[in-house]
Amino acid sequence: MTAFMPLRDAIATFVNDGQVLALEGFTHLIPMAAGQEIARQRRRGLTLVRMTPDVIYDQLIGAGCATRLVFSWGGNPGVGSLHRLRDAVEHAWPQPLQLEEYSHAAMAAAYTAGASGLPFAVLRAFQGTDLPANNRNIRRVACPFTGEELAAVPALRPDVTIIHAQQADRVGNVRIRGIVGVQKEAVLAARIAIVTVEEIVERVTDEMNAVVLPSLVVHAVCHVPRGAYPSYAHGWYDRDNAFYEAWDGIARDRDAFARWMERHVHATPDWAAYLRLADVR
Amino acid sequence: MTAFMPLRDAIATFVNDGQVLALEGFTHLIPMAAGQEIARQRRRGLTLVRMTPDVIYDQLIGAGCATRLVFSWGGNPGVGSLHRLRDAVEHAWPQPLQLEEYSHAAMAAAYTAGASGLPFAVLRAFQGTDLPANNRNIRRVACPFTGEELAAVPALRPDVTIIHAQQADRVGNVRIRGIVGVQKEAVLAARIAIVTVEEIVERVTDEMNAVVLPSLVVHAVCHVPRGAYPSYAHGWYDRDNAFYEAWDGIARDRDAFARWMERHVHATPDWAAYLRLADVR
Amino acid sequence: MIVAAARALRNGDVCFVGIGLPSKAANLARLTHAPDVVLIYESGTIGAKPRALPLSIGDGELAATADAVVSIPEIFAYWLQAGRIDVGFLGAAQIDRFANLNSTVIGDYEHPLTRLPGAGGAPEIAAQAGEVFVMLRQNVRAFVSRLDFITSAGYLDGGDSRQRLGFRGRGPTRVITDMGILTPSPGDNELQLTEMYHGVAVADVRAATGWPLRADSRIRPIEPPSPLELEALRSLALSSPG
Amino acid sequence: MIVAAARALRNGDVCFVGIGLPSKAANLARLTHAPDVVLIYESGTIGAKPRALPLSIGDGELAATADAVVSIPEIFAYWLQAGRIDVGFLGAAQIDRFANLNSTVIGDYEHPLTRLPGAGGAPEIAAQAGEVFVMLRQNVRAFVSRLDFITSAGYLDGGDSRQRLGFRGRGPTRVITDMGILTPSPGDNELQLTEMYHGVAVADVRAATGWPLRADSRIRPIEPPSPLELEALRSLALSSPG
Repeated sequence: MTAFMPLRDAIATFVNDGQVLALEGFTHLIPMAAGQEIARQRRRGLTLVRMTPDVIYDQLIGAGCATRLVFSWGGNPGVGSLHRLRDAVEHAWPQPLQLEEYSHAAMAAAYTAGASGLPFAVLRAFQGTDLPANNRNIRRVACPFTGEELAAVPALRPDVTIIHAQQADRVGNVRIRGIVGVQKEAVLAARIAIVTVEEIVERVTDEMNAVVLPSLVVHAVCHVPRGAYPSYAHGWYDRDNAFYEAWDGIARDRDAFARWMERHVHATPDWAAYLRLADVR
Repeated sequence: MTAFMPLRDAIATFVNDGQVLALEGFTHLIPMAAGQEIARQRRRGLTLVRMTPDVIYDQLIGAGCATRLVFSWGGNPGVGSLHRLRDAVEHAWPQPLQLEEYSHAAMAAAYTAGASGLPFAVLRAFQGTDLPANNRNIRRVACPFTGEELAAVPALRPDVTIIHAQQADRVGNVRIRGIVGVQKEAVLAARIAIVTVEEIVERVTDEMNAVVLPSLVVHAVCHVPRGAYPSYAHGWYDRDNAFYEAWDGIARDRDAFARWMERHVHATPDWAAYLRLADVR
Repeated sequence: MIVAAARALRNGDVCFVGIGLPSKAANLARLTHAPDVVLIYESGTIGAKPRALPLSIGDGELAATADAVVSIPEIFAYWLQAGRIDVGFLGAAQIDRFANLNSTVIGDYEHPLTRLPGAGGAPEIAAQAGEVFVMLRQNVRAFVSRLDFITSAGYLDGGDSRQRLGFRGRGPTRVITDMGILTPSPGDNELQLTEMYHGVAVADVRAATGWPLRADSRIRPIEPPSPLELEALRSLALSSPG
Repeated sequence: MIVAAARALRNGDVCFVGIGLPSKAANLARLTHAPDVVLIYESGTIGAKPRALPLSIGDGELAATADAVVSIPEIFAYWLQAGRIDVGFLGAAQIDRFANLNSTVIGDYEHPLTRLPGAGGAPEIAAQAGEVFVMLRQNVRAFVSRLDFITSAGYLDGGDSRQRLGFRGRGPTRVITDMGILTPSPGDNELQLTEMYHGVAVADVRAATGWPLRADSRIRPIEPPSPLELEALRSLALSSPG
């Protein structure tokens, strides 16, 4: 059920203009290579879904791939603003970006509802805040037993979810180690799941109760070493904090950003070439 | 936060007449020793909650400890009926037993809601069945986005949940290996959690992403080797299928059952003595 | 009966399997014509490949050979409810002409003659699996004209009454018994006899059914087990304790 | 500021910690007077005991030293929403006199002057943690008389307006700044200055506040960091990269 293919082919096959796309990974295991490949292939009109849009979505937004963002926290963690995101929201550059804004708790619940085949999620959230007034997808539902009013949000159901993991096996079972974030739910909520991995091994079932995504729900596996750089892969490599700081300078200026994208993304054929150019080892 | 104590003391301290009690473990890791100790201490008026009441609840019901049962499947797995449960329902012996009956999916969702601090759970369930007509805690709720009607059940919130696990460490962190069932949710849904374990070790954190219940949510740990017998503990010992078959003969007859309970439970001081008497090694 | 059920599985089907006959049938399929069938047990084992037949639904062998072991809430929410199951197997104490099933109670719910184990995973398997195979020995106590309790929905009152409730799954597409196979009639969805084992007569099957059973005008014979199937069955049985 | 926040933690408190100042304060507490404080990061690490200060909320050091690593849905549903958190730390871009917080937008939501990162976990931390410690540098851009956007609820319009919404948590019990500590006044819950660092005058604090700030008639001085606290701070900083 799982196809093994180069990342370029997986994006070309499964990611189309106008789709709803989720790239997840909470600080850890961010699928940077996949995000960059989407920019390289110049997709347009995407709805980007992600709890914490960071550098990966800053690139896609700045490159004009996205018209809508579904999110709960959009910053450069530990550094500051995402300048491309801000430029899109504050000045509609390079094009307007519609926001659908939640909290972490609500995004997590919405992915869980999507993974569960339910139309909506119930949670205690948003009391006393201005978020519901600015997002008509935040509604209320009454408990049929106590009458208590709770928040309701629609299930997230991306067309495609992309994550990065340490290992897949030859059948397509995928193994995640360390901080797992919302990846399992994001994969199970999607119509199509693509997983980039550090390594392809014979079997990933050695330890029970690890987070394993059965190959059943994995449509494509792409072998992309260092595919989460500058984020990290537990047991493989550390986070490159310097890159996150450097990004602040790159993304702050439209021209500097455009030059960086041209040189690092469009002038490179793939992720391996980008890593060589950026001298990442 | 976790107290370490003999099982006898844990039951004496935390389990009181009239409480709502959940003993969970899906075929695997059934907390048999704890159930038997509750019978030994002759608790009364309990509401017993469990997806699959099997031999463990057959004993408690036959011994007159329970007045209410919340469940989804009550049989002797692979053997047949639970005769004490049937005798209570069909002939009110030794006393009437009120039933609150769900399906597995609904019980799992109700524990999840309890663990999440929500008053109810939403799921697709019970369409076209006679269960809602016989359980007024099965209601309906409409999706505020699509209008679709779904099932709603109230959260399960036991006073005490008891489970069995392979290991706890000296801090009280608990480790479960193999089939995990609904134990995590049952523990997190309860006011008090008691865990009997095969072994107490220095630290249980060696592998990340295993199912670990932090000591924060574990009120008491009791060292009870073979505490899940005749159910099994993955990596420790196998299921004793012969016992489940033998139970059919014991429980079928009220007198045989009473004699068995007297000899094996009330005439033994604790689980270790029971295991010696039953020649379990 | 086991062989007939095994044959009904397609290679690659994702099956939600209960213990007993369904587990035997699904594993037989896996060892013969459908090596890529994916077995999901409600205990939370996904892709289990047991070498011996498990005796309980939470057997350690299932966990040890699975691709993933997940919690019970996940199995029911993320897998069954989310529509990832192609085929669900169900048994029951009673079945009616529209393949509704009773595994809850014989007699009145409040004052039962016989209290049965109850629903377990059945109501949601019946509703949400892509299709359902029912396995049940055929006799007048089990094949009744009216159920005392509907635990799991088949075609309800027949016709489009199932469809109107908006179920995800198609419902029971075959009822496999020890006499033959019954399938819903096109149109009203009443069960009719469509296949029979060698040596069984339509009159025998009707005598074992508590309502006037329809029989297809062209009942197909069920081939006896092949040597390969018999050998696979034996190997599963031999390696199992008890 | 970090030291003052650390001191406010009781040994054994279960803290929901964000990166930056809160993480520093909570780890300082853990290394000094509150060794049994339990740190929960929203990335899913429960009981993390980092040897160096993590730079991101999903730092590998947190996973490696945690008692358990769980998913994000679990952290928010099973831990925060279920009421297992004693103290939540929050920062923000703006705060008002009733300790409501804005981390979403400066200006109009549709046409913002400055788009801030947004809510993250804050709205539910503010609602559901047993109590909330706010950490924020004090100046007139941050301490404003009216928020452009309420991201996280403090005492709303003051008085019992928070209580009437049925929140689980008590709300912000202290606002720790680089000048002192503000706490809600009994009764109307408007923030008042109750503690100050040495060398700070009430007039300084008022000048850094965008509304007429109440000051307690008996403002307590905040003791300077002890040698033990300074050493622990240094050891955390030294062992951290960057």
